[in-house]
Amino acid sequence: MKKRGRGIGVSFYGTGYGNGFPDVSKAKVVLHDEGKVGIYVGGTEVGQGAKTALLQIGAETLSISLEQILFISEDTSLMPDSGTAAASRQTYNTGNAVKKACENFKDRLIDIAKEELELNSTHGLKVEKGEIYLEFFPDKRISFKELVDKYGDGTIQGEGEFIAQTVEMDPETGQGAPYWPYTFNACGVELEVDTLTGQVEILDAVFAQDAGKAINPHLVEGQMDGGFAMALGYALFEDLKLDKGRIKSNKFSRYLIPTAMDMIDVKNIIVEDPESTAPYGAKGIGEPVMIPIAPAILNAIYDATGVRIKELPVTPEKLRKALDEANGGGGSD
Amino acid sequence: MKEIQLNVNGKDYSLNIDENMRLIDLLRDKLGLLGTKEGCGEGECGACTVIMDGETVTSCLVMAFQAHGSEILTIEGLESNGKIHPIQQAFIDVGAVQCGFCTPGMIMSAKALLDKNPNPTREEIREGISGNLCRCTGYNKIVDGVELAINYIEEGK
Amino acid sequence: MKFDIVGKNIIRTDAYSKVTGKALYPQDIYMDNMVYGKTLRSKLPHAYIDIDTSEAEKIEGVIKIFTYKDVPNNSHGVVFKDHEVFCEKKVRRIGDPIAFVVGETEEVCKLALDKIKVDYKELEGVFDPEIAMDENSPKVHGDSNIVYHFKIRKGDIEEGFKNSYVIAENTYKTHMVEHAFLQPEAGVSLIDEEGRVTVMVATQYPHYDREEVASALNIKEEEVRIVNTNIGGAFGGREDISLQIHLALAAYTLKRPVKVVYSREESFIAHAKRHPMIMKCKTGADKDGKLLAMEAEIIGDTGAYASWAPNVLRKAGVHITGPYYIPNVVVDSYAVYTNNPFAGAMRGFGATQVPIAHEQQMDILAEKLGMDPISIRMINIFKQGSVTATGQVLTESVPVEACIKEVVKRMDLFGEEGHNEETW
Amino acid sequence: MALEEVYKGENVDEVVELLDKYGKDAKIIAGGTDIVIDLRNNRIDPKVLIDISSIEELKGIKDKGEYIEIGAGVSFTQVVENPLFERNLYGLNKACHMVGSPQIRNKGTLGGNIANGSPAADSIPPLICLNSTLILKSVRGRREISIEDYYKDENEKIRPDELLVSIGFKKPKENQVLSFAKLGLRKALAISRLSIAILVELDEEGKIINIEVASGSLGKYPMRELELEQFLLGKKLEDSTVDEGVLVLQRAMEKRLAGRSTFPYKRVAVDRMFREALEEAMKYLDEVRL
Repeated sequence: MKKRGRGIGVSFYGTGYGNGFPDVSKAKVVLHDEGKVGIYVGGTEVGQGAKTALLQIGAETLSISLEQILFISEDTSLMPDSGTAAASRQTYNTGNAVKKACENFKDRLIDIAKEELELNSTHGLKVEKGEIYLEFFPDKRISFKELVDKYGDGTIQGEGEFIAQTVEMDPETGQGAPYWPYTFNACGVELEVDTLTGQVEILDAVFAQDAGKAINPHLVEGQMDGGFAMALGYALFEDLKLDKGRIKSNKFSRYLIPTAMDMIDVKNIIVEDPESTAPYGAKGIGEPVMIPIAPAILNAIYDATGVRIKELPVTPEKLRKALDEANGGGGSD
Repeated sequence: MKEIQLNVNGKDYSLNIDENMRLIDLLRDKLGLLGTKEGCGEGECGACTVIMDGETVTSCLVMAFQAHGSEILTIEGLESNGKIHPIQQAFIDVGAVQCGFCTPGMIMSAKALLDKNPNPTREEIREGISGNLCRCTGYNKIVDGVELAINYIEEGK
Repeated sequence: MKFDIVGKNIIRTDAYSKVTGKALYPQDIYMDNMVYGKTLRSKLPHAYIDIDTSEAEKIEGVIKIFTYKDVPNNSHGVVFKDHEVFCEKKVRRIGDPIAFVVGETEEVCKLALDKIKVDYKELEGVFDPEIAMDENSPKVHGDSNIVYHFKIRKGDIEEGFKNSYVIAENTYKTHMVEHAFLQPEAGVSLIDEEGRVTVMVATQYPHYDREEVASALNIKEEEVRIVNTNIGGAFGGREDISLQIHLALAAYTLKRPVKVVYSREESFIAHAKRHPMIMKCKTGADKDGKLLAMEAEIIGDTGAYASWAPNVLRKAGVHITGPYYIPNVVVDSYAVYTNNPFAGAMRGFGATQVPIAHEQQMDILAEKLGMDPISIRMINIFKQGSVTATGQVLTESVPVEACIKEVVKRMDLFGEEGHNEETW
Repeated sequence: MALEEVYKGENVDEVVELLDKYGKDAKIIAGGTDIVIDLRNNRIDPKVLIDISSIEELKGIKDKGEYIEIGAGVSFTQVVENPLFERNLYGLNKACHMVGSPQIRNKGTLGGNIANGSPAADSIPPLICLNSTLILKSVRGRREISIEDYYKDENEKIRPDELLVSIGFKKPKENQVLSFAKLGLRKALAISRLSIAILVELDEEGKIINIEVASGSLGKYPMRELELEQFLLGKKLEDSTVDEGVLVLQRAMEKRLAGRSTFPYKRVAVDRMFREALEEAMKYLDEVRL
């Protein structure tokens, strides 16, 4: 028999190292030849799109085109430490550091422009499209290129540092503010259980993910799909088959991750509720996107079969056995 | 050592190879075609997919000497007249790429699929790339990319 | 607020290089005069060892075999320095690095690995974290296997359960899993023009790697340079040190470029895994479905090394309530050593495991109360101003309700149609 | 031993001569989908590798009227794309289609699946239902063995000097149909947990007058399910017959698998596979009758 069921999973996730540990990201912005702007930051691109998102934050803050920016994030001898590409912290923490560095860089440019343009004050000076100009008398303007030609490559810089605010928890009561910000989500799935083979087929899924503000919606959706697939594997397929410390499934022919045919088209919804301490309101979503899916699957399996699986993974064999036990150890079903 | 002749990306080669060399080793170590990746060494992940005489193969499961006399197309051979292939462009445009390690093999599978079936359904696309594992994207934007590539190819883009 | 670039689907900066196959990963780096390295790993989960490399050293093409004797500072680790670069006296898991062979070719290295003699004196191992917590069980490190204990004590738990109309009490278990990023670990080390020992690698945190390499080699951080190539996925699996110190040590000693590429099988054994967790959960609610109390015990198996265990079990402990307000909470979360593969960071970092428990608890309570799963959640979810189990006030950006509503809007989750339907 | 010589065979005669010369030291490689992995894991250690993947005479699917002969070098993709296997031989198409992935099907061959003797090989049960014959060649001449015996009988193996050149079987009649069902752990790249193939013919009243059932992964090797065949023969396919048939099959596999950890699961899962294969067969037969 094939039985259908639906389930929901809801979760929250606290960003960052947390618990009062100094969670520091640094960034540096440098004016280079041809008026190009170098952003130096230790945020690692593991595939999640950190480089692109941080670049967007930088370009937005500097009001310049992406092409005018050189983004350097690979070599420890060139870039400041921006912490690890983990804990879903790059967009929030390092994004903030990039934003601050860009703002400081802009302030520095404005200071210099005031002198160069022989103005009495920095009021009304605006940085846009690679130029600094006086908003109410735009003839007063100087370009990044003119500045670098005069001051030399690498001399005009801005630095930024962001330290996340968390409070260490009391060791006895756990009272404290361990993480910030928190990210939320909910996922609903519909699935079908083959009660004879114990196989679970996902039929439909709706996934709503809070992103604060999506810096790049395509990147967020890509994370959501990827998180869904990884969670699907976690719930249903993946098993290292540990035996006295030995990993028996130590290759891809045994450790089964989902293929394109096992995945479905997920209805992804990005929920935006900007966070005031975040760069343009954006919160990290890299980890949260895998969290609510497995519980939604488990709840849907229960909805379909009346059997609660309390131990992962829900392999066909395990589900069959549970169905049998629920039916008093009987035969087929 | 064994001497073999083969054509890779339109170029003829005559090479001396070790008997126990695989096609992937030949492509990477001998010819420097590094877009072909090794992810598992057992034909499961598809990162080493190339097109051999018109069909996709996992180059980690082909012995180099078996490729004698054959025509091989790798990711490096997709560009023509300085322009990337419509599938490559579509992958860029829809955001089908994350870590990128599966991408070249994935594109080769997509190409072989579209060569055989220029108008596949989403399900057919899923099957066409089912021998290429991806851990980042959940495949959906890759399927979108192949769908967009169908349009690009039709439009002659 | 209107933005020019934020919020737009800007094309990834690395997309072009990746679709054309031009993006380089560590395995794609080839250098002149380059030699290769391979790691000898423990075959047993718990044993004293004695190593003899003399036969292997005689093989033609073997340049040097590194062991613990060659490492100025043999310990490393993200939280505790409980990893050895190469095991000296004892191995604690299958896959522990024992020696690193550098040879002219990979083939030579493989031959040498077979010729290194390791005399194992097997010790009783412990593979079940609950057994490992017993003081009489074999110890993996030091004199206790309990690495970390995290506590939450909020409100009056007894009162909470006393006032509860329904209580759900269950044990949930999650298993150890693997990141399975597509690009197996690889790296190339060399001495750069400025004399710095340079490791080109795919890592999540280059500055941390620099710190560990400098510390192991006992040189200044400025003398070490970590260069990230393209990275073929990570998901937490590239946070601990894998081959970075081996590579740096070899290049530093031999003054030649050294390359290592792990096979998929070695990748499985080399890096951390997701912590398996045993989660005992007792949750109480009143007649209307309002949560009153939760008592939870979480035991996380961190395997042979701590890696991020304290942080992971802390995150698990903080998140076990789910995004729900509960006035009375007791949580005890433990990280425990065993002789299993070591566990560390993986996407969600402890917060991925706990919803397996709390979300099923919610549905179980709902069923007991004759409520639907959405209603019970809506009563309890965090809203702006809610206070978490650790006493933290959620001052802004708390769109749980919006997320649930979006899902319900698009999916008739618990309506008549489709609910528990037999299709054939 | 290390690999000393590799040959890219151009024709069958050349290959059998090489086999005669090297015997056990030689290993045939076709698609390579098993052999290359075995080589790298040192599970095999041949001195000589002989590639047969470019030998045209091994790559044909021949329609000989009453018979079909599939060359040992025919890939799974070739079977899937051949119209011969669209109608009442659909079971073989399906079995080949469920092998691995597109890349594996492009390179992997029916011959390799047989020669490597994998107990979980998806393509074998349908070939057993068809009473296929393995055609072998050596310098000594030509030899045939039945595929069923090849798996069952220790003495009916491919000898070191022999090359499997083709697999032959009699075409089923228009009112006979071959069907197949496989249980894998995911939808692609899935090694078979168990599989069932059925060849069936009904008379005008709907009674079974011919039936062959073969299973994969329900014993040490793929095999005929004779007890089930016997039970079904002469019966009408009513629900109660199918239910009872499942019990017969379960009893038969219990004799072989009892005590194994996988048995309780397979015992129930086989129910679905048997029904699925049967339903597919009936769907075809219904269409033919109309």
